[in-house]
Amino acid sequence: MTEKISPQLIFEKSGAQKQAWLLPPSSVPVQSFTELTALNLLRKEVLNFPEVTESDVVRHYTNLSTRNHGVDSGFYPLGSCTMKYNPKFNEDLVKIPSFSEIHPLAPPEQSQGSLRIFKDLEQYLAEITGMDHMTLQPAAGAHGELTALLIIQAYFRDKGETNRTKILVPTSAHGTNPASAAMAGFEIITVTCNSNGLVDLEHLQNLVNQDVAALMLTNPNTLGSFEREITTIEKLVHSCGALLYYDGANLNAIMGLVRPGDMGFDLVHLNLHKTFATPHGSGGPGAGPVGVKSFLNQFLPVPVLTETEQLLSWNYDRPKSIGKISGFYGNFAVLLKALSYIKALGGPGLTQASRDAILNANYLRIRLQEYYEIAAPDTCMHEFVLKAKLPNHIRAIDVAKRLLDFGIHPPTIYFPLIVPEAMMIEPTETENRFTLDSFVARMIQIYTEAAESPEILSTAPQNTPVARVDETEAARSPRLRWSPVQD
Amino acid sequence: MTEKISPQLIFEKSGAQKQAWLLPPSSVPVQSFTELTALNLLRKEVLNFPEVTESDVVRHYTNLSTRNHGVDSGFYPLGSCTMKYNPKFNEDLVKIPSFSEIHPLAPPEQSQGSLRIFKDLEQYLAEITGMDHMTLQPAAGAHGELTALLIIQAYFRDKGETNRTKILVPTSAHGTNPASAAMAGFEIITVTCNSNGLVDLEHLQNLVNQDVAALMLTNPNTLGSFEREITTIEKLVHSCGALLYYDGANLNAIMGLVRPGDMGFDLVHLNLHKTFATPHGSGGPGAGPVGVKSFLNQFLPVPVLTETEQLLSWNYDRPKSIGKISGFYGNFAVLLKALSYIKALGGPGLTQASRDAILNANYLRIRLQEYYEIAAPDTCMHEFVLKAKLPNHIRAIDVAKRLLDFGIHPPTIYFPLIVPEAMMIEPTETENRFTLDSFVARMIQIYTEAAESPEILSTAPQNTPVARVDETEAARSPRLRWSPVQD
Amino acid sequence: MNHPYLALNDDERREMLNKIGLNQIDELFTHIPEAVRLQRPLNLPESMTEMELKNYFHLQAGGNNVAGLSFLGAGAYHHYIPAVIEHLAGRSEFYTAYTPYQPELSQGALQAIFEYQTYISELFGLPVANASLYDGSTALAEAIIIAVRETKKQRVLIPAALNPFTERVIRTYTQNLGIQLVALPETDTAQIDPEKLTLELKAGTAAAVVIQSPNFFGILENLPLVIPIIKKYDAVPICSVHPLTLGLLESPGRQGAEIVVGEGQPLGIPLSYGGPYLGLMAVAERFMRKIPGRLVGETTDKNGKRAFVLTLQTREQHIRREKATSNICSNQALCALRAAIYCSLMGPQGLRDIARRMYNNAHYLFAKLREIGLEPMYNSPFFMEFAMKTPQPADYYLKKLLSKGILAGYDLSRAHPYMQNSLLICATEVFAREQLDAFAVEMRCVL
Amino acid sequence: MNHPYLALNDDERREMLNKIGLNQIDELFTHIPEAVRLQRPLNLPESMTEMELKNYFHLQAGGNNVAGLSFLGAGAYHHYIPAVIEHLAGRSEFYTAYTPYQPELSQGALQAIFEYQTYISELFGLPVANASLYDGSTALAEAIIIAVRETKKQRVLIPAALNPFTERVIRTYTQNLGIQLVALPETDTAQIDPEKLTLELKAGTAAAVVIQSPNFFGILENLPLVIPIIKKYDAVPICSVHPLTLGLLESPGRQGAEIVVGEGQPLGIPLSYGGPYLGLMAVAERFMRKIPGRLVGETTDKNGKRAFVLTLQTREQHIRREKATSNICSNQALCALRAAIYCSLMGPQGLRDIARRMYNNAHYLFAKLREIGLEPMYNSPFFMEFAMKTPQPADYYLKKLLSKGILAGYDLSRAHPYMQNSLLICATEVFAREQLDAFAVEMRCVL
Ligand SMILES: Cc1ncc(COP(=O)(O)O)c(C=O)c1O
Ligand SMILES: Cc1ncc(COP(=O)(O)O)c(C=O)c1O
Repeated sequence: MTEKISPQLIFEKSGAQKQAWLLPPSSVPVQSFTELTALNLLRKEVLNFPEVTESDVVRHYTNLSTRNHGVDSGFYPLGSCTMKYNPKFNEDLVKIPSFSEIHPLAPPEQSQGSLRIFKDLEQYLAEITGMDHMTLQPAAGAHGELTALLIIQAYFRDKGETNRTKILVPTSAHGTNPASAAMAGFEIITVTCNSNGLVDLEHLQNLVNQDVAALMLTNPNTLGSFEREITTIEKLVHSCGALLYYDGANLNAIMGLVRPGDMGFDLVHLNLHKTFATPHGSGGPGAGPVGVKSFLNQFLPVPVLTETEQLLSWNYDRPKSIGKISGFYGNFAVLLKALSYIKALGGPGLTQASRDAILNANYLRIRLQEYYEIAAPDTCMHEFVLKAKLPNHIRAIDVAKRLLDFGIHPPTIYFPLIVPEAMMIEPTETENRFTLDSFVARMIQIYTEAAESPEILSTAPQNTPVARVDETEAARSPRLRWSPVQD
Repeated sequence: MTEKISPQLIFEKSGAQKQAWLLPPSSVPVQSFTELTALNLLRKEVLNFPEVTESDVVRHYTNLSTRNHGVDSGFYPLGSCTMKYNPKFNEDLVKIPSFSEIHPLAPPEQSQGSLRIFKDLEQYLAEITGMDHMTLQPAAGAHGELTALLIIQAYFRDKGETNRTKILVPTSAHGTNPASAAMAGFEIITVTCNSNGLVDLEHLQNLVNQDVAALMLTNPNTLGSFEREITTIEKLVHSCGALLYYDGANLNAIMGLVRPGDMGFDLVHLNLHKTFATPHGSGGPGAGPVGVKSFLNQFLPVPVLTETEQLLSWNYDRPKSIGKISGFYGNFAVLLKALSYIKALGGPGLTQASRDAILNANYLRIRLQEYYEIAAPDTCMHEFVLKAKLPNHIRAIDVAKRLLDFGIHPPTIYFPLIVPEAMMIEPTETENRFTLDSFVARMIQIYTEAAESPEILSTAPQNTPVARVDETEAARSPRLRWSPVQD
Repeated sequence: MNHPYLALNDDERREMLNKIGLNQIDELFTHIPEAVRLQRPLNLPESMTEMELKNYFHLQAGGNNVAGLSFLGAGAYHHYIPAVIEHLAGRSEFYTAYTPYQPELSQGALQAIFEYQTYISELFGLPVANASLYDGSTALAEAIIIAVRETKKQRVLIPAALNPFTERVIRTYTQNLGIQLVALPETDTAQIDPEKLTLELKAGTAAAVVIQSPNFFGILENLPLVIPIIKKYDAVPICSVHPLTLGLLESPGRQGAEIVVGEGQPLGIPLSYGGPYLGLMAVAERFMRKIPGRLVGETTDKNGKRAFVLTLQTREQHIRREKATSNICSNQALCALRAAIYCSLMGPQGLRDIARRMYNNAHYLFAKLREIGLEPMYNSPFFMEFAMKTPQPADYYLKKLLSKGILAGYDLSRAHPYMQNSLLICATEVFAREQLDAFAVEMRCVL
Repeated sequence: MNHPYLALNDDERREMLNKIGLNQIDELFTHIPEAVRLQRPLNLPESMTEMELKNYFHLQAGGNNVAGLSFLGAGAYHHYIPAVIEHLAGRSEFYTAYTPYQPELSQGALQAIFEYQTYISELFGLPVANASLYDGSTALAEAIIIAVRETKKQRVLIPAALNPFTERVIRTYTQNLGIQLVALPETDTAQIDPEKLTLELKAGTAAAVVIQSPNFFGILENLPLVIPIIKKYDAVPICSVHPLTLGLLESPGRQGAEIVVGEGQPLGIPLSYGGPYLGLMAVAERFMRKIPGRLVGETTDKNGKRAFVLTLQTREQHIRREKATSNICSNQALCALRAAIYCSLMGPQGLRDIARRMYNNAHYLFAKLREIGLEPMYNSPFFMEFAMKTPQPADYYLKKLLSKGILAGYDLSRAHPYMQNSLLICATEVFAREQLDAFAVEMRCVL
């Protein structure tokens, strides 16, 4: 509530010989460590872990939590992140012991419950995206991208088209796109965009050729614009034999309205931790399922599900598969939450969610455009970007920091890279009009402050546990762990 | 974290036709309400409840929680309240479905698990208090007192001593003592105390006679002092045929050191929500078991447990019982937590808890006595009282409000009533030395501020969600519920 | 000794003793007379670690057997508890706090209770609701005491169909206060008979009349008929209700009741074998300073900002001692918080839907059971609970159905020994049609 | 449409549209080409209310059957999870937050991750730990990529006894990067043979050597012997470990490993059928700017107060795009928080106790199983997991024991088809002696 503790580390609260947890006594006779000693494998110094009580641990992390802002704390219109409400039922769901305590290598007869979750979710996501097959194995969006790009590699290798070494990525794309393509062994070719972040068709036309394996497209793009020329693009890409990849992290804009599969995309990844309401957990875990059209099915990661005589099981016998992308089958508990979310809303509910996400974004866009320049002034989908260039050299960073003072998490700033002083605003469908109106009021207030009392903005935030943080210092002399004071 | 919301009520966040929860559809044919209509029983106006979404509810109460301070938030040395750490395991324990979903009237064959909890806890509490029999039915300390006092009534009625209409209560006693005695139909006679809050023996001697039913004693008393003359008192009371009652809310001071039963007490109540680490829940639920010596057994509330052929069951056939004191058997979930706590610590652990509680209190007492006058300057038990009379008219209330600024919940103030500007400090055994030392430092700082900058104290708190609250206004024109604005 | 729940270790203990000039902890106990000191260790089982406790208590929990389908009510009810409640009431700022005596650091709990008071006031149709009492039964006892104190009369009429557990509690509470509880005669309808009521009231000596509706047999009392009679004779009409029926039924306050109480367990509180539950109470304006327990009021802080605070404390024991309106101190605040969250989640529509569903389910089941040949004990209007006559003693059917995972209801002979062949059956909103049908089918098999 | 998860109702939608000058929501979709618009409703099951979801998923959960006693490991482990972890990681400020890009409003998560980095750095004996990777397998893949980039060599030696799931993952990750994974030959001891290792290293073309210890068969590699050989030939020693063994074992960093990775699931993370888990990684100073994923650094705010912030972000994809050290963006932050809380609860003593208990339990069970006639596959030192030869195919025993509620281990033929009669058995700290004895007894019955 108030700032109760100075930010002491748990290591600095240590008192010798305390224990927050005890192992029960055991009547197993003590076994000899001679082997370990002989091999010189035993730890020589005591671990420098803190020694504290249960209450110390509880207070420490409780207090840390009060120095953090989540969706449950307030508005969080972070663009490209889809900070929608995370239903509480789903948090309980994954704690049902038969779900939380089941070992991934338990025999299939013992894990039909889990396998059914996979099966259903695959089917529903395929329907939502218009794809034929899904893998739920990737642990996050970028991981899904990598999976998809490895599938593309495998596909062309299988076809003998080893010349296809290039991936086209629009400048407005998320950083994971080029990074994933690089990890999959591709060369990245950048496609320029117009001011709406839409693909420069002419440029694209010049780039597509026999070296190109795929175009990675985010649609709606990171400026919130829908790629109107998607049919033209689709033809362009496919006509040269390349594949079309859909970055579906932002699927929240289109559920029930339009499907990547119907637009001609061959592969898609989704961020369940965005569109499907699983919590972000301060940066993960997420889940990044990948959907493909039939002709790519054989390349999906192993294992895939097979169903025989009422028994679901994992099938590893897939010679053309790219292999495994995770240690087991993916972030099961996250998948379970997403499935529950889909079942809670049903088809009409998901469609309504997207419609509301679009309405909320356009509502904010239009209400703010009197004060702020909108990067792509057309109708937007679930998010939009404004240029936070204000009088007196007030910049996006200042606006963001000032919003913190109002308990509002600022929008994404300085992304996409193609917009100067970008502020990317995504309200989501789980915010009501009252919240949107308050946000507009704050943004107008900031606009006024920029002209009249810019020092309020340049010295913001004032109401947060710490003031503006020195990132340069952090990078110049990195301190990446606590060390005991030596003296 | 920061103060995000103005204190809007959930009613003020209502938007028509929203729902945070939906009932599933049903295929049960709709039944007619004609009966209800005919009898004119149907509600005429729509309930003025808010219409909000799940997210609205979650944010609302999450934000309210950040405007509250609990033991998990920081130091909470509230005297007479034993704000010790509440183990997290116990919170999970009561959610085991077989415990949380069992109906109180389920047949005994279906509820042996619950019955065993009662049985074990009764036995352990009897051992800890030195009593012969326990009832776990009372829901709180005051409820336990009432139960005990009704037992005293029943006992004397049974003996035909209907003249015993008076209960002796020392001036230092908790307000529930006289109030409970009144609810049990007794007349209250006040026993004066010396400056240590100890019973004035001479006065007591003058008061004990054939009209007296019992003396209610808190030992250690609310000044934290142990009644040294307990043996004398016991003789005095018993010699006139009256009973000796022990207010065991503060049992935390004496576990394993001394037992009410051994001191000659005939009845005792306990506050499990203090000594036995069950959470206070912002003011309840608690549990206030009562222990009695054998000769009072037959008066205990119904039902009592009986065990036959491996089957535990409730026995209502107790003609001399005072009857029922709760709708069912007591606050089962609270009892379960207390049992778990006892099992976690065992005998030596409970004893150590009391020893540490005493050490912590005396440590604070001695460290503070240079600056503050201690009401009872002798060795204290688990708590002590100081007089917060400081220069420049700074009073206990100011000290308390200033502590809020440091994220410390202030001690109990203005209780016991016999000490002017009382501040009753009870650190408990779950606070470590670092916390105690920080508290001492803050109290010394306040002492200095009182002399040097008293306005800091008189205008405190500054760091809390609201400033000093106007209690007079609240009482003068009570607004006890929200009302829709009429215009 | 080191233990996860204890803050100090031996070194610290020693250092702290030194710092305050002592050598041994025992020096702190010298003022406890040797004669009464415990000279042996407590005789308790060995301490258990968390892992052991978990095993132990799961084993114990196995001794309970929660029926898959339960039609048991009789004062505690199976209702659905939305997931949100535990998430919010489980926030440690709420559950590890004490009574909000320091308002500046307790606005969260205070505001939540203020909202709770509003909900109960709204639901019951009376202006003043308190911050909670122990449970529905003690709430009724306290209500009776208010009425007796206010009217300075000692006679209180209670209905024959009062919940028998509640009746035992109010008898316990009132036994030494000179209060005379007079049971109204039983009737064929299991309802209060207005004529017999009038007879009892005529003398003008009654302080209050208690009405429970739905009553113990699930039957609705005719409040519009009965309350005016009570008022006519200057007695206080006290109503005891099941809060969720009020999604559909008119609030007793609007029908003239001056004190309304109820068991709040249905409002998002788990059954937990009988507790903790929640005593609901709302009163008419004239009883505002007579109401027991805590009250939260709205006020301002010294900057004029809205704030909440415990108020009218001069009614309470810590100030008024033996002259307090009640001895209650700790109440059931966390349960009240749950109830507030429950009401927030439900809204007017949710409460209405649940009430209708209960009514529907119960009446559907009632019809089904009649179809298979069971006869009702009474022919009066009921809400979600009803009593049926059984050919054999009820216990026989209970046992038979339990073996199928169905807890068929409450054997009325447990409360009223002469009601040997009678089963009290409750159908709340939790049932789907198939489950009601299944009950009827299984019942037919054993008839 | 009204739904508890949707914020708007029809009125609001209409008003908002009006406010922004529109009549119909469809006007907002006109820029979506008609040709690609979905012209039918999504073909999904009907929406379910929370009550229905609860019933539905409990039913589904019933399709899983968690064995009462499970000796299954092979990469995911049964460990006790203290109650505190869920209470704290379940605080919504943590779990509903995004990546802490705005440090002023995210100090809680940032500090917790900083502490997590400290724990992993300390445990692994290397100065720089990142904020987490997806799981232990992808962490190893990333480690290999670091080493290859740093050394500019392409050959990476991997042990024969590497976890086969992990091996598949690193093969997938490296398949298009020109990296050559060379499996070291199998040996009778299931350990890396120093001579064969030397042979493979001699040419000096190896970028790195991977060591897993305990390896897939539970066997400890001789790090003090092997690591110096690797270093001698300028390859990067990469170790993959089970973090809880390090309560007892020397940290690989202190033994010379330059990159240490591991599966963090044992640190307070539920098994959850395979995820989410936690990829642990720590590296030597020289790899600080090569490490993938996020890093939290300590710094100050503009008033000089201690603060934490994401740092060295120029390694990351959102800034460096295709030149980033990795594509990872979202990681497993909440799992890292759990691990930090786990380490805080355990302290040095707790970790040591657990490691010893695992060692003790496994060696005791091993001896018991030998007594009843089972033979080990290898005679090398192991920690808490070991492989036994079975007279019949392992599957036979697995099935038999499952019917007694015992999951006897991992049938090695699932990973290595030629290991038909071999069972991999794991005994962590969760077992009491009686349970180990019970396993041996039941096993004897079916031998
Ligand atoms: C458009 C887009 N693509 C990809 C990603 C990467 O997803 P993840 O962070 O789950 O790896 C994101 C996440 O921010 C995104 O917004
Ligand atoms: C000494 C003493 N007696 C009795 C009580 C009353 O207990 P409860 O609040 O549980 O009714 C208290 C609680 O504050 C107390 O401290």
